[in-house]
Amino acid sequence: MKQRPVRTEVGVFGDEHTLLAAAKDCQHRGIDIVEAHSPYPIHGIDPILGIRSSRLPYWTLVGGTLGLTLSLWFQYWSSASDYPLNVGGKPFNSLPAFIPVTFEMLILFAGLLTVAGFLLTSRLFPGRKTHPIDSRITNDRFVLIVQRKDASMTQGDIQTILQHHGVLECWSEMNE
Amino acid sequence: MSIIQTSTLKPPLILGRKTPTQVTSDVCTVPEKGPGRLWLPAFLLALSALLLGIVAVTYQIKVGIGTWGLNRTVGWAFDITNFVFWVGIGHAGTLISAVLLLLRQKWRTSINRSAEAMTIFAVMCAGVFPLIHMGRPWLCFWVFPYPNTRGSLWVNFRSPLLWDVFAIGTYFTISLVFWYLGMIPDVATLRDRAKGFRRKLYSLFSLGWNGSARTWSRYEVTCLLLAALATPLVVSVHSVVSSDFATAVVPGWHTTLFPPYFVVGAVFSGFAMVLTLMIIARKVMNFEDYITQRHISAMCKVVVFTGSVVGGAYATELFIAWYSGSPYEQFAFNNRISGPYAWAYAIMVGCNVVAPQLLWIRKVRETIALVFIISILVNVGMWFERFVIIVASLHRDFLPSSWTSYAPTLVEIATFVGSFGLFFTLFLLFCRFLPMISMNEVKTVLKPHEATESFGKDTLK
Amino acid sequence: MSDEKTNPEAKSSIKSVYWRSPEEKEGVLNQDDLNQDIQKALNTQEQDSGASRRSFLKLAGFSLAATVAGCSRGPVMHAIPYLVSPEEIVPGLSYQIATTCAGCTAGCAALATCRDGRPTKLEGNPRQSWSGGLCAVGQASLLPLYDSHRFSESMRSKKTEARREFSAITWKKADEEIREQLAAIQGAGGNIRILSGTITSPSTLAAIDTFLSGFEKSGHVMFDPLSASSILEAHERTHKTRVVPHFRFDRAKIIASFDADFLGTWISPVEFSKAYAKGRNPDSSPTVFSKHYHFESRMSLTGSRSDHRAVVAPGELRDAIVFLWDVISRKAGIENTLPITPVSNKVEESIQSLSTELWKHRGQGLVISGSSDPTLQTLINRMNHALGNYGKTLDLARPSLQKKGNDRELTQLITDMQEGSIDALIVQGVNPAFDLPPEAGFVSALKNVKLVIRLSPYQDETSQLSDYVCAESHSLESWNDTEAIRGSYSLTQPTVPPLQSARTLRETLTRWQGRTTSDRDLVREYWRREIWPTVPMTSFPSFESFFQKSLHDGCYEHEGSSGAKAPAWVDSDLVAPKESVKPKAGELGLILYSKLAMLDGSHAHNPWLQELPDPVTKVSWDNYACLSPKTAKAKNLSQGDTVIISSAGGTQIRLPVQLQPGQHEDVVAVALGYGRSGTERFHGIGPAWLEAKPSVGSDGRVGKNASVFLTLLSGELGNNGVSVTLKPDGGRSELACSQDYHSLTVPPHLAPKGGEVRDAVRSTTLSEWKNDPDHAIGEHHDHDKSLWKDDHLHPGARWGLAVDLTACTGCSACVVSCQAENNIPVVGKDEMRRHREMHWMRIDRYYQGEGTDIETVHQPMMCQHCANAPCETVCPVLATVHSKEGLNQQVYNRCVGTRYCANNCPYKVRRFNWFDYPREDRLQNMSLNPDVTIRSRGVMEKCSLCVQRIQGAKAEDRRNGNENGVETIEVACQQSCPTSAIIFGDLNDPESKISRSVATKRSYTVLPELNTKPGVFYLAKVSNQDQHNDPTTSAHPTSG
Amino acid sequence: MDRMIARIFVVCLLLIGVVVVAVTADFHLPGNHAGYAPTQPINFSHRLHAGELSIDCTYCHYGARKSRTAGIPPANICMNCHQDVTSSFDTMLSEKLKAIDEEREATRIISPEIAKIYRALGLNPEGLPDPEQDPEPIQWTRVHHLADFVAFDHSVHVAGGIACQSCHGPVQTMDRLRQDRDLNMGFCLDCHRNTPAIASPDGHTTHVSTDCAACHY
Repeated sequence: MKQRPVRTEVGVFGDEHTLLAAAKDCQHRGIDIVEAHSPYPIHGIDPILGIRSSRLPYWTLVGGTLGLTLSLWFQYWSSASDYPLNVGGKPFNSLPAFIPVTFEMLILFAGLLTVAGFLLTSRLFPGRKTHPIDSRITNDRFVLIVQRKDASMTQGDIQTILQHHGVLECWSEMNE
Repeated sequence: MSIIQTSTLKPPLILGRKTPTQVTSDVCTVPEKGPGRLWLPAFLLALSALLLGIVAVTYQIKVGIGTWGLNRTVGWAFDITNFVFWVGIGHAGTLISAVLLLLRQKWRTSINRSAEAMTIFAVMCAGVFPLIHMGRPWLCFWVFPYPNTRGSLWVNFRSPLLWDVFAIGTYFTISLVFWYLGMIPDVATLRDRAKGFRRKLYSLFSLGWNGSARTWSRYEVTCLLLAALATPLVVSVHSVVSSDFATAVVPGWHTTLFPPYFVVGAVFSGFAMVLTLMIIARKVMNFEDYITQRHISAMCKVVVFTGSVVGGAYATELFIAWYSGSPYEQFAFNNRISGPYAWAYAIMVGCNVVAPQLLWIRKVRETIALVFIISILVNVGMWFERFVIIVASLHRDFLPSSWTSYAPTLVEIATFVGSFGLFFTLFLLFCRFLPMISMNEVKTVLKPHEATESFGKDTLK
Repeated sequence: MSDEKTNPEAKSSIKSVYWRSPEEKEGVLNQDDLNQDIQKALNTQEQDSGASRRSFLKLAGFSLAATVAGCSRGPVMHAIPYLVSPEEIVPGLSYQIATTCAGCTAGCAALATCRDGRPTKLEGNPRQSWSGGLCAVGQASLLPLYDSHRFSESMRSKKTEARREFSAITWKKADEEIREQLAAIQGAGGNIRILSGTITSPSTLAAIDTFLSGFEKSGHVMFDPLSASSILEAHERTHKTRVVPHFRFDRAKIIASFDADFLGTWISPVEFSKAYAKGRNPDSSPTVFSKHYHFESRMSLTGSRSDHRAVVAPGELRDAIVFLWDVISRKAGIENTLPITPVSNKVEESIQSLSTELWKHRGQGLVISGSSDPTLQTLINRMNHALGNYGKTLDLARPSLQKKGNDRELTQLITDMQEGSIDALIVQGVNPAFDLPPEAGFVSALKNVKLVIRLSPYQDETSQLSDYVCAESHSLESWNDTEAIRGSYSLTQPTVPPLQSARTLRETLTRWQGRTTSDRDLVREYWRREIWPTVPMTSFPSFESFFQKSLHDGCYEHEGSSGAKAPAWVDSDLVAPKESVKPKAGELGLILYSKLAMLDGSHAHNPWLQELPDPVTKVSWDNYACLSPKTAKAKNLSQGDTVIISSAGGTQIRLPVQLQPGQHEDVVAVALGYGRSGTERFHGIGPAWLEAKPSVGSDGRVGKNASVFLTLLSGELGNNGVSVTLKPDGGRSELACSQDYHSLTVPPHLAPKGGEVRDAVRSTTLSEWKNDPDHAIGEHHDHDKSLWKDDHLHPGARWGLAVDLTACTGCSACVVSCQAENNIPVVGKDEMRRHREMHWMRIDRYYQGEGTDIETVHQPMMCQHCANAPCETVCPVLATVHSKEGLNQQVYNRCVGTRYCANNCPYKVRRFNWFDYPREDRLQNMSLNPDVTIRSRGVMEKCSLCVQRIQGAKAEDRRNGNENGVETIEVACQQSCPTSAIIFGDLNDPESKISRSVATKRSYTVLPELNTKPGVFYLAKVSNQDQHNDPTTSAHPTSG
Repeated sequence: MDRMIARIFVVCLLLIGVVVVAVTADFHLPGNHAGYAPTQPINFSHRLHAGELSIDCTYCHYGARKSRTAGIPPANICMNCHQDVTSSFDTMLSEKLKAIDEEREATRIISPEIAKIYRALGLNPEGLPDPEQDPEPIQWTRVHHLADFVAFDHSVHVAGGIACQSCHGPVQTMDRLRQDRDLNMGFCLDCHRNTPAIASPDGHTTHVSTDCAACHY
């Protein structure tokens, strides 16, 4: 899906409070907040960016259900159906004894699927290219990326707003 | 777990009025520029211990389990003692990163990374023992249920040892994933500071992390979910480990108390180990500002609390043995206390129940040297707890004709030392090459008001 | 063969061929190389065994030689079939050959189970009326057959200044030289003697007579290191016949034994055990149950089994016998002229009660003694005579011929030798240089004999002093006959072609007479000449059929007493038994005894017997100084401390201390038969590893020779009466004791309030049992409660085992039988000491009581085959599961060796392969049972209830299309048990013997409160005591 | 994104490829010797003897009826026939005809393979003991071999009416003997599980055991 190149404005802040203030201001002024980058999570930015509550718990649920049913079924099938053996006089279907493994598999599947869900939805994978917006994003810089919504606002206007909030640096970028 | 009192006079979590920039440079110094002078000798010491262990294990696998001091009555001793000991050590890491995360204890941030690393290395050390304690370790893959040509002979899902395989496997996997997940942003920090090959390497492992708000948002949810999964997991793992004993018929093993008793004991020993490691690490790595007296005090409180619970468990065990009316049980505990292994029992009670009580005293908590000694004692005591449970129960069971005693051989001692070698080698490598403190998390608690505020808010809830 | 070309046609028909070695891939197997490899393999074997290659090939029949040549898929295996198959042998199919056990002089008939031309197991022959089962020594006597240390052919020695040097010579050469020298002696009218142990073979005795008749002055002297000479002597005095009576323990109601270990080592233990158990059956109606009084100073196996055990001080035994004689003579109205020495109160009480019982049951009592004093034995005879026991419990019409040794003749021989009047001495069987004390002077006297010829399977103390050493064959590779009880014959036939070029005494002597009659013909001719005429005419049509039948059955017994008359009592003067030596103040009385497994030491080369824990002390691989715990405490000694025992004569040996409850305080007891030359071979018998210790002592041998303390006073070989001092030397020598704790009462300071006695062994007295069978053995547990529903049905058989503790004497025959049957390795002293014995079966021995008043129980313990087996649940890989036939199966090839099962076994019967246990002697691999897998290192093993026998019986049924075979299955321990204490069978069959045993009220299971539902049941021990020892008040002799 | 999907696709394809190659190529797990067909010291043809001549298997392998092991026939069994049958029918016939033509006694023509039996037994071409020649056992290369921890009893299976071919494959078609089946535990269990009861010749049924101790002890 090819997108038309869009111009975005990038502002680099020194801490999350100034960024948050700038973002709120921009939102108020009808500027689209495209993305924010930070060295640690900024609390309060989610509604501004319009991030809905995550669906990752569903991945967890699916993983957990899968782990539970698969392991329980497999234990029953292998112990009571496929190759039943008399182990210490216990019944072939020793359900209580199957619980620990079932539980561990539930956790394992749920955990792995959650992380897989996170990596997939966030498109994180080895070899993924990062855009070098600012190499200090992972250190002490907070970057806000905004995009004009209407033509009335110029690049300069946005930068002014950002500067008003104490932006350390700002520039424009063409994004594909 | 209301260990932290609600007080506005709390000192800040991180001392020295650090800025994020300082945090980054402080933490990244070691991976980038190399550690202090003490690192290399420590590493060589650990490595030689590891090599000793490798020699011992190689010899044992080549010649036979007979090179251990076991006999027809005592079929497990050092091997499973070490296994349970190391699994227990591991538990603090998960607890700090998962339970304290769920409880929003912010003080965990500067120690959770190394605690989690400790978990993983401890579980690795632990995992070695069930493997090498097998008579035919080269067939260890038989414990996995895979389709085979033996008419598809599966495994025995009724065996606690098999539960162990799954529990330890899951625990290791989830801990590793959790640890790695927590490290992705910090590896990205290293990546962005590095050049050349190191950059490429860090790029590979940082999975293209760019610190975007959306990612952070999902990341936090993932961490919470994993924490929510890891918490029951950590409880289940040691419960399963305790089932190795609790489901057996051996008097002294056959106890329903074991799961909670083991879990608390694990947390107890784990926190003691974290204390030991942190006290050394803050000194060696110059992290006094990050791992502060407040951290140590908080951990001391956990230790004294869990230590007391463990003491309660010891008492309960004795009571139930008496109350059960089963002569075998009663004998097993009498024998534990005043039989041939009474000395081990004395060490166990002395180190686990008596010694930590000193931590009720603030002065003691604030004397790092004393805390260090107590943490070592607890480690020793917890090792002996497992030794007492395993050997003192096994050596005299039902039929007096089979009663024997046990003494370790050189090979066993070397293997034990080797497990410490493995642990410290890995831990020192971790300290050397990876960010030892979770930068992204510490950066959120730099400001004193934030820390106290959130404490007040969270604990009051 | 070598120029073989591959057949292209054959190749094309193969779809997918793969190869195991590059040579195979090439399509041409270089047969020359292959032959060389096999040749090499055979040569190695040849070196090991000394057998010729051809005989090996013949023997191997269907054997496999594996050549490894850069394998891709494992070694290429070769199969070498017979060229011409013998008719009677089907490869892989076992068959039995009747033979006679040569483990001791008792001469029990035996069956050798063979396969592919080699025996792998010895068992008792049920056809012989008086024997049955086979003792530990008998079971183990299979192993020396495959001993590569045995002599092959002969050796000639050359005397040098310091020692003798031996060089191997062929039989031909040896025969020539010896014949020449013998002819010279013959010509010069020289004096020749044969010195041997008891020979029960009539044909050999005949051959000796023939041989000696060629000489002017000659004689045959027999002596037994475990001498019964005094009994023979006594009967010569009282009945004018030099025999041991046939003791009938089965007919005796009252048994009084004065230090005669008749269930362990005395004369004929298997026979006596069988008879003893037959006379003690609590389930019989009317009750047949003998009462057994035992007087001894140490703790013997027989004493531990007795109903009433009185501990006598050293030297007091004589006084006790005289005292008994006094009481009985008074009852019988005979005037007693012997002075009485007072005995201790306890002994006096016992004697009084015994005399009352003996008098009450006149003609049903049996008084025996192990004393070496003929006058004392004469007194015993007088008592038996006065009580009318002769002809009832002592049979002189068909006496025992199992002991013929004559100590007086031996003394005379040594004197003659010292005087230089003996020109040639042929020594066979016994090892006098070892068996006799230095004071006897045998070794020094031997120097005055011009020609000493030794017939022996091994290099030993005597052969080292001999001019010629000739290899003596093993009983399983030779012909022989035996007359153990007069009129009861058995035959020995080779089960295997001779492995060494060895000969029997009979054949050797015949050769030296210049005759070349084969050994088989010698035996056969003797039977035709001497035995056939005594056989009733109606029984057999011809000698041929008689001999064949006897050979097939292994034994032949004259019906009834066949007219033999018992010699009559000859009155003689009452001679006072000589005063026995009592230890001086501060000294101890030394008692030399023999251990059940080692006997006189002639089995010192047998690792199975070395490793068998002594049934009383539970110690293997050593002899030791047994001290009562009280004495040890007084001397501040603990188990394993070494002491120096020295006699007034300056003889001393250094031995570790063994605490022996129930022994008299003034006694130190030491086992004979140890410290024998040749045991150096066991130096490295165990696994070699970092902390391994050798199985031999500092002098390189197993144990110390205690025969130095034997006395040869007035012509009788005495085993006690020496007063010795005991000096600790501060050293320690860890004993390999398989049991650390010796009581069912747990240590009082560890016990719950009121003390605790574990009820693994249940016992009761006869009167309690008869009065209240419901409660006599304690509470019966209810087995029917379970949380689980029972998924597991046993549609066919459900195998089980019952062990009758009343019958069990603890003799440990089953332990060795199990070892032989199930290929159980020998692990050596160090591993035994570390409690890593591999025996699938053990005999637990518990003491109850205090001081010398000790009650002992023996409990065979093996896998209990629990229906709710704790071991099965915990195995992660399903290596141990339950079979539909109720067996707890251990699948070695699935086991990964977690040892969890062993930990969780409440009976601790699982055995782990801590190492690979190769045999010290590779040739002994031939004794392995091919039906049982050899377990590798790291694998758990345990009693399988001889599942190979069950499967074998089922296979036979299936082949024959019937279902009777499974009913006749006997497991190895059961088969060997002389007292039939072990019963195996189908618990699902209500008519089976085991079901009936289990249904009795004596039946119980061990640890029923665990609800393991064992398939092994025990029948409580019933003893014929006046009152039961209260087990709650008991001592803790040696708590580990 | 597209490239990522492409990559995943390629990886999957590779994996499938490996599996396909492993399955189609003669892939054996360790211990599986199916297809093993070594050369033997004598080119004995089962096709000829068991197939063409229809000699009963247990005539030569008589152990299979009585014993656990079927056994490789001893040479004297061969001699039961090869005393007289010394080479192929055609060769013998033509020699006989030639002898009649030439009016002489027909000479014994011993084929090179059969001569090996004679040599092994130490016989001269006339079938009489040859003093020059020591008997030399024939070293066959073993084709079928179960692990030592498996107790397989031929006699029980033969008595149960199991055809030799069920385990050994179509031996009567093989010139050189080949292990036909993998003979692993699953193979045994297939039969033991699916044959609940076998009717013995005398009418009663025998239960086929799947207990471990039926084979492992």
